[in-house]
Amino acid sequence: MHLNCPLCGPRDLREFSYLGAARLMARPDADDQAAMVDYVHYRDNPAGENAELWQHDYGCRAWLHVLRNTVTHEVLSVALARDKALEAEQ
Amino acid sequence: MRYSAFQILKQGLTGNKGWTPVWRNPTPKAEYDVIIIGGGGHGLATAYYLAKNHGLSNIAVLERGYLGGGNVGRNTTIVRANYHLNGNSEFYSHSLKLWEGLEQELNYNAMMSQRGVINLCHSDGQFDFYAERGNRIRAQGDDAELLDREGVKKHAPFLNFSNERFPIRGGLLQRRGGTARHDAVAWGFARGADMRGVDLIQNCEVTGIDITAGRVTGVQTTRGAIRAKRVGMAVAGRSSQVGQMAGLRLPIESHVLQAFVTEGLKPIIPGVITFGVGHFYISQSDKGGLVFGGDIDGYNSYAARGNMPIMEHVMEAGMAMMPALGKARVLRGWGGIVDMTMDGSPIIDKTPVEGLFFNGGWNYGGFKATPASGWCFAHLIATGNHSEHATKLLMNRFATGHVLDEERTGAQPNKH
Amino acid sequence: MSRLPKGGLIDRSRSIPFSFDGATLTGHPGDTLASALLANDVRLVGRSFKYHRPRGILSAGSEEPNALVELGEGAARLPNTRATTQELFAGLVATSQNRWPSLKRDILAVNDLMAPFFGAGFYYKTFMWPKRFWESVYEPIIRRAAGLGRLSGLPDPDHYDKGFLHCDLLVIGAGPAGLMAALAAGRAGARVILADEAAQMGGRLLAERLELGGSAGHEWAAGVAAELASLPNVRLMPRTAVTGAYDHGAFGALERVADHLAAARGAPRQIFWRIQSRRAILAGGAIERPIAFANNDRPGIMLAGAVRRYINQYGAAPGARVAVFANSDEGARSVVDLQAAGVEVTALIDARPDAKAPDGVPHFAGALVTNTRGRLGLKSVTIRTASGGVETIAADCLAMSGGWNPNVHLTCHQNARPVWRDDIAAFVAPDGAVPGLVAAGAAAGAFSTHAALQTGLDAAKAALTDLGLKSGKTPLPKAEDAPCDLTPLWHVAGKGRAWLDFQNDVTVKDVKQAHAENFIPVEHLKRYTTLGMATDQGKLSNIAGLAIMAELTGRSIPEVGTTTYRPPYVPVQIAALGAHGEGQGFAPHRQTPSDALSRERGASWLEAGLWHRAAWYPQTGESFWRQSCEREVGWVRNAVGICDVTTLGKIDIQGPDAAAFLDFVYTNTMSTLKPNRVRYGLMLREDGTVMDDGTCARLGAAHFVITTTTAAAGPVMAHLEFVAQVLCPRLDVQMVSVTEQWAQFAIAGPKSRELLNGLLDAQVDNDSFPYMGCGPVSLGGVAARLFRISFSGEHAYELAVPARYGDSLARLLVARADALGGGLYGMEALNVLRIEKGHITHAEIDGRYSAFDISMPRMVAAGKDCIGKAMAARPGMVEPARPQLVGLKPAGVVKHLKAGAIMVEVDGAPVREQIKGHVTSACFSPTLGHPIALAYVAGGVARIGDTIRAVDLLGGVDTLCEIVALPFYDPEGGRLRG
Amino acid sequence: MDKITLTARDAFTGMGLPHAAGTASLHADTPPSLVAIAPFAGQESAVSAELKKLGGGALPAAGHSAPGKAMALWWSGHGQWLALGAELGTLQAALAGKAAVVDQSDGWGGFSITGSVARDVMGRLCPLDTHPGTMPTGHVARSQFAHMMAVIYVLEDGFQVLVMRSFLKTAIEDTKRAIDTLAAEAPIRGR
Ligand SMILES: Cc1cc2nc3c(=O)[nH]c(=O)nc-3n(C[C@H](O)[C@H](O)[C@H](O)COP(=O)(O)OP(=O)(O)OC[C@H]3O[C@@H](n4cnc5c(N)ncnc54)[C@H](O)[C@@H]3O)c2cc1C
Ligand SMILES: NC(=O)c1ccc[n+]([C@@H]2O[C@H](COP(=O)([O-])OP(=O)(O)OC[C@H]3O[C@@H](n4cnc5c(N)ncnc54)[C@H](O)[C@@H]3O)[C@@H](O)[C@H]2O)c1
Ligand SMILES: Cc1cc2nc3c(=O)[nH]c(=O)nc-3n(C[C@H](O)[C@H](O)[C@H](O)COP(=O)(O)O)c2cc1C
Ligand SMILES: [Zn+2]
Repeated sequence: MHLNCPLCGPRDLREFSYLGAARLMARPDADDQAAMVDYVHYRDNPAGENAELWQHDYGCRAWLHVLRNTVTHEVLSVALARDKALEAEQ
Repeated sequence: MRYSAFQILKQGLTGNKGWTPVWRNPTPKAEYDVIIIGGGGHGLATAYYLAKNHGLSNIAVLERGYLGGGNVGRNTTIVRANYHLNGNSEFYSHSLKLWEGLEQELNYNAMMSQRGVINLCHSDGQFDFYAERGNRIRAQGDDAELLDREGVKKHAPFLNFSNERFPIRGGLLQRRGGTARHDAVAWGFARGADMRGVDLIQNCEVTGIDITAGRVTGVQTTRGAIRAKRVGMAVAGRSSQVGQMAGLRLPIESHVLQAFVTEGLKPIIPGVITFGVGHFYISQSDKGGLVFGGDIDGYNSYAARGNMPIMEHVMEAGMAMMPALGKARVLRGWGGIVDMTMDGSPIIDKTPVEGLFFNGGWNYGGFKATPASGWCFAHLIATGNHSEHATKLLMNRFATGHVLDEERTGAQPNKH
Repeated sequence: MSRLPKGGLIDRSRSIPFSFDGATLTGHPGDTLASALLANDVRLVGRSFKYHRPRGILSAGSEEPNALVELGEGAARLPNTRATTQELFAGLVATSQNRWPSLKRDILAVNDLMAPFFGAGFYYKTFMWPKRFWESVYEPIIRRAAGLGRLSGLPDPDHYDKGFLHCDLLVIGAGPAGLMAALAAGRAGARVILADEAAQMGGRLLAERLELGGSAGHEWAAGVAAELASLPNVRLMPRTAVTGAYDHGAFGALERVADHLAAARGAPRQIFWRIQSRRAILAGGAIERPIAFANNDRPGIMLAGAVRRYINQYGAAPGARVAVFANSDEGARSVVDLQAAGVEVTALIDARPDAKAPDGVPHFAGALVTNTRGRLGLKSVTIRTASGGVETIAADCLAMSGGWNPNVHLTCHQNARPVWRDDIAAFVAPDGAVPGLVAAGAAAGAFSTHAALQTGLDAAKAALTDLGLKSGKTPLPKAEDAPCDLTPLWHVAGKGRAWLDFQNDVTVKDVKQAHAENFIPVEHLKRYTTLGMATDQGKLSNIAGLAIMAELTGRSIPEVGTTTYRPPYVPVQIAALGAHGEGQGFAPHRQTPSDALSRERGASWLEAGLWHRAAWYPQTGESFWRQSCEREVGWVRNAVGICDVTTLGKIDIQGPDAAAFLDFVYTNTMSTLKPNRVRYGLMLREDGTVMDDGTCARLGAAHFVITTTTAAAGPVMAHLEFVAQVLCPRLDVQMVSVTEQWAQFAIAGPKSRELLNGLLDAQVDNDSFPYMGCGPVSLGGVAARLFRISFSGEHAYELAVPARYGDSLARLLVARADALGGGLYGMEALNVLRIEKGHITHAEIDGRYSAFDISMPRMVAAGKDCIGKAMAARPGMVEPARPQLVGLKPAGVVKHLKAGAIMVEVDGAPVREQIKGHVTSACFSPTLGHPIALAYVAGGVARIGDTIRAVDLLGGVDTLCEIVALPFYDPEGGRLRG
Repeated sequence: MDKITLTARDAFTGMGLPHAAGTASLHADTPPSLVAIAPFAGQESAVSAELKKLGGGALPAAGHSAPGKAMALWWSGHGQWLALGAELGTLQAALAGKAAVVDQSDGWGGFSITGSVARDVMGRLCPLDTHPGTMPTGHVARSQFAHMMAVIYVLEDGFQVLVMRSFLKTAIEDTKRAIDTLAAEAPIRGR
């Protein structure tokens, strides 16, 4: 498996580590206990396109937002998670 | 047909022409009292115990592929009852007891082989942790022994005891643990259920769950709609997909777990050996293949196949622990889709939809649970109450904070 | 001797000795073990798995199911080696396997007589009574009978390696299709890898008498290989099997670097390559299929293509009188080759009624082989002629061909199924099933040599276009273009057992029984009968098995479908896949700055987070670790001790928002920390559980250095990067790991300041460095950092210098400490010191406990959010019955206290329902003179003063304890501040 | 107080360098000084300007390096660079408030693998495609090397590899093994 790191270019799976669904970017308001339970524990877990978070930990150490098909493993896009997070704020 | 040595003799002498179908191929009826979605180990065991323990007979098991083709048919077959936490301990303890009588119960040789499971440890910290676990296992009434280095050496002399990267400090041994023949477990429960009138329907994928006024009324399938009073889900790696049909969102990620088997070899490995630091476990099948595996690949997947880095890691761990493995050739590697929960423990519970029950979240360890899972799920479906052996495997534990985190790694499945 | 007088690609000028089952034989360079055995008239080479039937060589490739031997002796013994792919070398020692006492006389051959009772799945139906007999009687017998070769049980003495390769185009297989593809791509300048599992490039061209462009096929192949070898952009990889097709163009491949040599001389025997390709072509050819008829498994019955390969490539005749049985022109082709080699052909039995007869051979069109004779080797075959007559034909070899199966394996590694083609009665590779991989040549069902060349070229051109390269002119050589004329024939009906899976002993009858028992889905058929589960993975048997199930169920073969193809394409030694995992290689070692010093001091070692740390330093007269440990504890409590704490993670955090960032990741508030001060900090996971603890030092307004525990250094860094980049992208903060930059030493004990002041360029005192103070210092002109923090509970410091000075500083510190009546201490002493002081480590914060549980609820600051705060407030995380961390000391008779013991009430029973907690850490406190422990006890803080039992069921120790408040030692903390 | 001196210990002490076999050689090659520069938000051009004043280049793009009179600059990761050969204090003064400037001179140890098979040696230890078409001289990559985090710089005739100091012993052992292995393979491969 290969991910195309926006900074480093295409790299082997062994350079990356996986965190989980990209919704972990959207941390809810701490006072909303129910939303927080959902944020920490519940997942869409789709069979198909999945937005997810990886870190290029042996590489540039950037956190990455990856769109990947969980059935075929096809990678549709890779972006810096930081950029996505800033985008989402707007 | 009852199986026995006599039966084999009789058939053998008459040209083996008299064998009869091990189960029927029924056409789905319009309605059942209970539908179980998923013809894996747990679904089949549930159907069996619904019929056997609760006297229900109008039951169907719907399986999208072939019976036993999911994780029950592709796991490394380790059976043990060495859990830590209230909730898991008593459940797996019950399961091991059921395993011990399974062949006689099913009149099918599932080859449950209690040749022991040993977990190796490599540091004082790990040793202390195993001591705690061992004490808790003993307090549950199951067997556990904490071996020191010398004890491990006696048990498995071919391990690497010189120039080890992670010196073996000791090991937690459960002699009643072992392995079973995975396919036979599925087939044995299937045959037992079929003999009690359960309809086992293959190539029948559930594509929708019918709900009226908060109550389940039936399912949509690739073989048409089927009505049901109660529906139980036991679809392991597909839990989120089937759950979604009923509007459930689950604390589950589906991951791929690989396993490997070598070419057949004369006996070399006693029981099951696990190498904690390397996330490696191995046993030898009755056919002679070394069956082994390691960690999940670590990313969400429904592909049932993995990639090289984890495969290599497993092999390197094998070489670290048992350098004699080097001359064995890997014959085949495969993957299964495992239903990883956020705390690594399973769920057997009701759902917000009345009449719809959930069984899943078995992670990489639900084979050993098969009999108890069926037993407890059947109890829940039949009576509406949790079995005494499974009172804590609840869906809402993430909201209440009563999580069952055996591996202590938190809500990130690839760390379990 | 069956060595033909001439011909073949072997080097007849040299003879090399080898042995089989103790007999010394000779062969030639260029031979495989199989061809050499045949040339020496050895027919019987193995025994089957279940019935122990005598078996001979069936094929000439890696699909061989029968000719599996143990190669070599002692620790180097390699079981299950295919004689058909093992190249001969001088001194090769091969031994037959799965037989006892000898290959000719194998006691377990009685199984064959019992065959009626050993049908498919018989073991599921018996061996159940009496219950205990399974482990004690039945299973050991089954296990001993099962299995093929033997592992030595000794560490593999050979070397193996792994590596990475990258290319534009990977061509798998170097027959005409692969050679053509590689040539076109190589000439176009693409980075090409051409891999073939055989020793020599050429594929079937080496085995057939074909002409390409006017020269012999093998010469054409050699010419192309030579041109490819001359191109700098092409890597030729003979002896390299591509084993698996993984995601995004990754392939696994096993190169057998030195398996063909008597001695590897420091080279690896094998290398497992991970090949990253942009495009790939599978030109893996096709595998010939046997025909199932009664007793089709006798030694001497061989695939026709293999017979031709033995004759044409190796100059070895598999028999003196050969009969041929086929359902296509492969029969006639074989006859011609045999005759050309001067081998007598006793009959051509062609299943096709309209088959044309070649010259000079008894020809039976529309005939079938119905049985064979010869226990340890074929003697004759019985046929049923087109008219129904029965004839017996003398033959010591039967060349059979049931057609060819395109080698689709790799194209199906990503869950796809092959596609059936009626015209060739075979499955071919599905399109696009592995992105970037296409099949060409026989692998794609293009069976003529011309078609192989053409499809190879076309595939290369398409790949070049994808790669953005121009293909030049690569003309095709002229080659045969015979159509595929085949009448499907899977099995010959009749009495007797007809083998499908030779190794696993699966016969047509077993398929019928599976059908009768309703194990009809292919995957059930496979699992119930074990068809296709042997070492050839069904390469020879699967399709026939499906065909028979299709007949029985009245469905077509594609409706029955295939089982799943899985890597590896050929079995691969664990030693190659796991190369360098053995010995010390499994994970890197990390060395501390005091490593050399600690070695000189005879340290005993332990490992944490890959670091090797000194556990204790024995001195003369000490025979037991506790003696050393207690002495070291005493040094710290009474004088001064030195300990290398470099392994703690250190992260430099800077930026205008650094303080705000730390407030969010720590439970407590760091923004209020004053410069030159240190604060203890607790981090939670988002699920409310304690992740790690450490210190946070403020070096400047916008500059902090935090520490983590040794094991958590990596995870904490990743977590902080996550928070900074993903959760708080607006915070202006930067962090750099400085764990390795600074060598850091604890200087602990009442004489610590005295020691320090003997070293520092400027003196320190309680004002310049109060407890929890920090700041820059200088020693010998080297800029250093000093932190007044204490894990031991004594007046203590941690001193950090750039790592290059670590060794020097360690020596200096130790020399001074020695002089002050102290010295080096290791992890064991550190552990005792911290338990006495009630400090936690990952034994306590093991990933299940909250700040509440570790009795630090006040560490979670009110009035601000932080990671984990919300989840830590869930009811289950704060209920009073949760375990809380307390101290234990023995009440009454002083007994052992053991970590891992469970807590039980004085009048309770050690049963699960009554467990109140457990001991996390325990030690004998030399300072207090009795055992102490840290433990989690339900509602523990409210129970200080109660008695309770610590029960170690495993060790049989039951200790009455008093629950005490923490710390055990110096609760007022006077010694810290002193 | 008596006068003390701290002596620097060579990170490669006892590791048997340089090492050569076949056509590859390995020698210690730690840059004289190594300073991490991590610019604060929006400060990258300001940092570049300051660096130029000090005789360096502008911060190079990902994967690149910038040679300079007084220092070389290597990109070294997400938002981070390494200055080689620069004086820590000078950088800290010049970049105060603009970037985190952190001494790493002792954090990483460097070594070089050179010779005609240097690329093959890398191929045994590192998943990078080091073909000059992808990684020309002067290129910098962060990657895995013998299971460790590494900074890899492409030399004219080989590669300079930095790994964290505590890992050096294993890194050198593994690299030597790869070099020796390739040398032993050469006669078999007819080289
Ligand atoms: C490689 C591997 C190794 C393992 N090793 C061990 C081990 O050593 N010990 C251990 O205890 N556990 C192990 N496990 C875990 C264990 O196999 C599983 O937890 C367990 O088998 C899951 O329960 P099951 O048998 O019911 O699941 P499955 O067998 O997966 O059954 C689920 C069934 O549901 C069907 N299904 C899914 N969706 C639908 C639908 N929409 N309609 C109809 N049917 C549907 C599937 O086809 C499948 O047959 C391992 C798992 C794997 C993959
Ligand atoms: N007459 C027929 O019915 C018939 C049928 C099939 C093939 N053939 C003949 O066979 C030839 C086909 O040419 P081709 O180039 O397609 O195939 P080929 O059989 O000549 O070459 C295939 C090569 O691929 C190699 N290989 C297979 N799998 C591999 C793997 N996983 N890794 C590495 N190497 C692997 C084999 O060792 C072999 O050398 C033609 O000459 C054709 O006439 C004829
Ligand atoms: C315990 C166990 C033993 C196995 N032994 C063999 C074996 O001897 N030969 C074989 O080909 N496959 C063996 N397999 C693997 C199966 O063939 C198959 O790959 C696995 O059940 C997954 O199914 P799939 O590959 O069809 O997806 C074994 C599997 C398990 C779980
Ligand atoms: Zn990157």
